[in-house]
Amino acid sequence: MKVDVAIIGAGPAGLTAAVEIARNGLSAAVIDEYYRPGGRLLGQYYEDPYAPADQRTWDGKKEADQLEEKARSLGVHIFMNVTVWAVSGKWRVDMAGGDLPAITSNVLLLATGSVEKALPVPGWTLPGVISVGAAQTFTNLHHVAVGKKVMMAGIDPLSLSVMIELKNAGVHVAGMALPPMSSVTGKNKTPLQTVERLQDVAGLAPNLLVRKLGKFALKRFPKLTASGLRFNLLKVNNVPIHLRKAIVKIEGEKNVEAVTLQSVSVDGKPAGKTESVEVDTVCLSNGLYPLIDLAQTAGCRLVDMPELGGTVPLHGPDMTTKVSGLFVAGNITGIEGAKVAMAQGRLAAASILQSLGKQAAITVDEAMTEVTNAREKAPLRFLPDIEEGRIKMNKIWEAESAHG
Amino acid sequence: MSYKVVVAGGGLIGASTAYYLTKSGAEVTLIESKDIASGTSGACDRAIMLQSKKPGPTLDLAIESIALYKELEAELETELEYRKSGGMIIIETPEEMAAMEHMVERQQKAGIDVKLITGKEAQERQPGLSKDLIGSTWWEEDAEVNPLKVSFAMANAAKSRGAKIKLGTPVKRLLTENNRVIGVETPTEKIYADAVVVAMGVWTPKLFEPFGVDVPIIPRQGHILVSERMPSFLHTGILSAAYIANKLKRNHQSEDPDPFGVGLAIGQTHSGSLLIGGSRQFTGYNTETNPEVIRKIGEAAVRAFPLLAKARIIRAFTGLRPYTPDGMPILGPVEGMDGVYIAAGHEGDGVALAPISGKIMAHMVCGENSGMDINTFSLSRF
Amino acid sequence: MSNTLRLNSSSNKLETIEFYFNDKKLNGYKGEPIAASLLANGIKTIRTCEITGENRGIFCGIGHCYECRAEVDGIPNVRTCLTPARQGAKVFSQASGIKGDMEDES
Amino acid sequence: MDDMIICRCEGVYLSDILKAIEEGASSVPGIKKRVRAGMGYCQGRVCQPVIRDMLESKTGGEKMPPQQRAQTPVRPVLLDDMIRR
Repeated sequence: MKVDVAIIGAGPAGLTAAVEIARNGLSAAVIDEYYRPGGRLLGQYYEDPYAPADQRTWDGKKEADQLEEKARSLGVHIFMNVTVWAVSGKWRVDMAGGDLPAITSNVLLLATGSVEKALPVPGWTLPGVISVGAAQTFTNLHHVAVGKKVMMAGIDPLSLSVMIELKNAGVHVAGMALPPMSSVTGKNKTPLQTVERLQDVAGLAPNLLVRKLGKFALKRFPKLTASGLRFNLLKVNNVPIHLRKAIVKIEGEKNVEAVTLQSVSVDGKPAGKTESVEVDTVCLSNGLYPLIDLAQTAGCRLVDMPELGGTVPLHGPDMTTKVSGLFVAGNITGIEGAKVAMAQGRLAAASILQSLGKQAAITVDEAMTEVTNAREKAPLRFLPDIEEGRIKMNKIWEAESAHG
Repeated sequence: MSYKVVVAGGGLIGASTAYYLTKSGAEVTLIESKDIASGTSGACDRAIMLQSKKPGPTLDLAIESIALYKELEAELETELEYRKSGGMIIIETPEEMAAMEHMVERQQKAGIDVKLITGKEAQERQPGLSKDLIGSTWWEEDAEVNPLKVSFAMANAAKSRGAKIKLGTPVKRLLTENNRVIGVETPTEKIYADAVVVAMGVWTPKLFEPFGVDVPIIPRQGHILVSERMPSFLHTGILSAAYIANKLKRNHQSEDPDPFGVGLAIGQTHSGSLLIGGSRQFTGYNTETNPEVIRKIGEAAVRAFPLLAKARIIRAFTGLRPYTPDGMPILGPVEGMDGVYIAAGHEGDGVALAPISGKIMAHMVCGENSGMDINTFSLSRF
Repeated sequence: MSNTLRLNSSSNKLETIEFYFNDKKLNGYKGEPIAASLLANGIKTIRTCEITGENRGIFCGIGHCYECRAEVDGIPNVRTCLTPARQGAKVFSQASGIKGDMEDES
Repeated sequence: MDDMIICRCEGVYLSDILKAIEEGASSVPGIKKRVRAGMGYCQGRVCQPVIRDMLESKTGGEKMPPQQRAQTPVRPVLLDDMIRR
């Protein structure tokens, strides 16, 4: 099969780009390993009080279904349960698991999203220990409880919102604790740093936290920091948030049976006693990082950029790369929410259309403004310094462009 | 005062040279731009297949080397996964049969007891082989070893015998004084030595370029596919006749009908993964894997072992084999430059020849008699 | 359906299928990944680690970690978090083994 | 902290990795070649960021320690699928 644009990743960025490309008269194929389109949209379900009245409930699955329907009605080829194992030439996309061995295209758009960062702790290979993303997917998409009694480790915007989702779905969450404080694997996870980060996030985009953590959070967090975290325990939706206890061990023979929590000082040193809490499930949260493998094999230079969540392909503010015919969009460019990814998908489509000399319904500049707007209105911010990261990337991009 | 030697290059050959130098009592500094086995030695297979090797100096070296391998696990007190596995060269076409008959006849004359066996005998010896094979060779003396383990064990043994190992330290240039090499320069320091051994594989020529010395080593890229872990089923090392044909091609300047030089070389690691090679291609210093080459190697593997169609390839890599025009390594001093030695250019024989190469270099540098005629391997032959 | 960990009834309109896990007959919803059906049946251990021998189950849930592998309809090491079961599918914790096959061939 | 698995695919423990760093490994591939971390099915997708953090905190350089280069095939693929034309 030959298409104008091959898109890898059927998440918010990839699907939105496909719709935009097909709507402007070019052919597109979207390929994804998952069994249904939507990517991280599929697990999302939350309320956003700052959104327009008719958009306050964000039902990611519904959004995904609508995008899929739109794409299909525009003739976009969607390949699900298909793994891309190679991209080469300009372009051949080698696929496994489906009927076709490969497709070729003039343009390649990588919207491969992100992977969860592991949070190793003794016992974390036991069945019953899952990532926070898995918890979200099983709860909101599959409607299967991840366990009967759940402890969450890692206190951050994503784990907090998933905790609420678990509660809303009727799952018993026994509590949330800090991740382990090991010197080799537990960087920047002390109680103080955790609270500071939450405060950053709350200050920048308070919507979710105001609602979810209650007014308590915004008002008290600064004081908590100032007073050296004398308040060790918050309760959100009746779930204890242990700001001064870190998970140090997951126990069990064949499955998770309990977790060991260790009291820690504000700077993360063990202080005081340990306790064992019986649970059958542990949810680990440590953030996301961009999945860049295909970009690297396609010849794209990579840049380490912690502000964007890890290593990202060098790209311009319009989603182009230095490799001709290669574009990127979504979390592969830095960790942000679904609405930003969708705006980036539309922007990538506009840039692709422009590169192919096609008139687009939206100009590249307009699409860039939409990305900025989506970022400003994001209900949930994963990385505190995302804007700084974007600026840094643009500077590197400009410097590289100046050199030709 | 003991003899000071710098070894440049931390691959199999450099690590082995450093190890044997410490055994000879030299004061050794091993300098490596990245890490032990980070280049060719970390991107090769485990075969020590000698049955097809043309009788002559390289084969003689290899046989000496195998004798060293047999003692090395005990000597280094490390598991190297050395095993006398025997080896087969599988034959798919009548043309290949003719070539292999010729090869076997030649080897037998030289006293190497390689046999031709039928396709059915090959299947009995190695279950899973395709029924379509028309025959195979078999030699029980072929062996295998884990080149990563050998590299690290040699480097560690050298270190525990007092060698200094500087990783992440590129050798920028050779320091000379009146046509004599007196040491090397790194980004941070000058290291003076009585002798320098350059064991930088495909990167060796670059160090000699400034002196107008042409070292005819050319990188020849080889792909290797790695399968998921499987139960141990491969009892022996296996090459295809096509692999041998491609290996023997000395055509780095001519057009080739099979530009990828694909032939099968398959072995199983202790972990259970299959290492499936290979290709031979002149692509400069490029080490990217190519999906088309990967596919062709996959085809060769499934042709030989139809049931591998159900196995997964979990990764692939390429290594840059240090090719020389006559297929023999360069071991020895450099004419017109005192104090410097080359130990490089082993192409696919580095694994087999690592111990003996290191030992020879140590003897040479320390002025000991290795009892071998090694002039054959000197740079001046080109 | 006898599944104990199903969260709500909204999925009841979905079609039910039967499949086998290590020869045990189980129910699942048509179109959902095998890992979800297994978890709904209270099954957390999908395989044992070939190196450590320890139990392993769902970890990332979206195909990155390869922990939820199982043999599905004769293909070993399929990611169950991505793969819906067919009616009557046969899922096994461990591959029945390429070794056995190889020996049958000889 | 108790020892624990870091590379889930290959069963590589924290202590193995610390030993490899001790021995001179300063990059993700250096760890991988010494103790097999990142050699399994997920190709380091789970453990690589952890190992990189460990290397950074142990070696403390200005630059992030090198990670492994992604190579084709980027995912495990059945030979049957790979050789289809």
